[in-house]
Amino acid sequence: MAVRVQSDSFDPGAELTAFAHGRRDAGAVVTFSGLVRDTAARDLEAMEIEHYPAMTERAIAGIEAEAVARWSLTDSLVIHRHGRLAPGEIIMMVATAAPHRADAFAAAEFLMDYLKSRAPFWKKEITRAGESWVAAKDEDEQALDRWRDGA
Amino acid sequence: MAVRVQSDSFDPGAELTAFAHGRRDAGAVVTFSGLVRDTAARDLEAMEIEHYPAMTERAIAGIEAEAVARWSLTDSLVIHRHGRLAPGEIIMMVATAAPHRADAFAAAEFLMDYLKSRAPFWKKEITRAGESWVAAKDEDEQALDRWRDGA
Amino acid sequence: MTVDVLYFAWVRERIGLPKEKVETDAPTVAVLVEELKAREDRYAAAFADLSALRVAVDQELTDFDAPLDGVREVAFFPPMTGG
Amino acid sequence: MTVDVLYFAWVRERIGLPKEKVETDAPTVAVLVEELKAREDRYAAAFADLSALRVAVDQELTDFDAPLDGVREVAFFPPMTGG
Repeated sequence: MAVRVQSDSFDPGAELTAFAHGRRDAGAVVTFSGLVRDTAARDLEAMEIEHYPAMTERAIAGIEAEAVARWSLTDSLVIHRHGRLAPGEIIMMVATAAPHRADAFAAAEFLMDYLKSRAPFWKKEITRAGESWVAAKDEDEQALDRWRDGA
Repeated sequence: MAVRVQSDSFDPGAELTAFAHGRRDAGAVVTFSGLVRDTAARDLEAMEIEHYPAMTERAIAGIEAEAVARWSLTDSLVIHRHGRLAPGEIIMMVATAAPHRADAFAAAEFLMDYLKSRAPFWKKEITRAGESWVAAKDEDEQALDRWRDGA
Repeated sequence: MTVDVLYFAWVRERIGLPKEKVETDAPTVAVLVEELKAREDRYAAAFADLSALRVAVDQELTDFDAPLDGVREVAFFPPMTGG
Repeated sequence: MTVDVLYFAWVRERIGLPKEKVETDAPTVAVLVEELKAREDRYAAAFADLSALRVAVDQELTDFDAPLDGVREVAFFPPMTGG
């Protein structure tokens, strides 16, 4: 289990290489990488990510601990950036390792669903037309429901 | 969409780096990496993977085409090795890119479930105690059912 | 008591500052919100619709009924958009 | 007609070869299997439990009722264990 919150960029591939290296106990490694996606109008200049430093790492570690308690995981990793990012840049990454693929997939999806709606980050899109805070989606809140009664 | 079937090893991290590079149209990249897992008795010497060369790439391409038809994917990649592998070595990898994470996750899980039971590979475990073919699991066959009525 | 009050995202922009010290005897977050709204229009505007806001007390997500006794830090922000 | 018959994994090991040419007029895979079983014990052993076997005709997964008319290649193997 590891959590990193940083403004620096990182290479998800290098992270996956390090995360998967030398595991004889985990047959399955799942990663999710979140990238800055351009707007429909293709006019995105930057995404700014604000966070709540005193709370962020603790909140993520709490989410990770719950994933480890619910699934049979060998390891997990969450990296999340803040600050100003260009289109196509990496925002964040989740990695899970488990003996079986169902656990690795479920835990990665669980981590993503909770990070989306429960980790203290806020995204703002800066386009040629102006700036706007990204609104939370109902579907992201609903995505949490599937984890409530045991997956 | 790409399929590679090979005996050579590969680095899933380098593949992820290349796969994710420069995407402005896909916010979500999911990878699954399958590694050779040691036996419970920790006596695995090697895993041998046999395949059906004339059929393998076509079967995988068919599975990939179905994933692309079912989900809104920007891209997908399947790499699968054959031959003799040591514990901890990479066996195979799936990567999916999509505008939204739900599509990227679902398509990666779909690809894995179909590769497990419908791509012509057979695994044999070679331990100090002897050799044995890995038996197909009922749960892998059941995993296909969830994709039958539209996910 | 003195509480550090933090604002994030559009709550921060609407109120016009990221953090302030607030002297209060409010027993709950909800009462603190009423005190803040009574201060100035920009607070009233920021807190107009509590269903659009989330609150953390001492860096733990909670709700507006949460007690403030012994609390050092209260943060207000819109629903989170991580990931 | 002449058909290439391929065997994989333990089917290959039990029959003792990966591939052979078979002269047959069998209308379906199932009839071809009966012809093979009648040859020798090792074939009878390999095909004893068809529920433990899968079949591909011209590199497409199919079932034992599949017709053989015009077919060039038939492959027998256990359930696949990819991924």
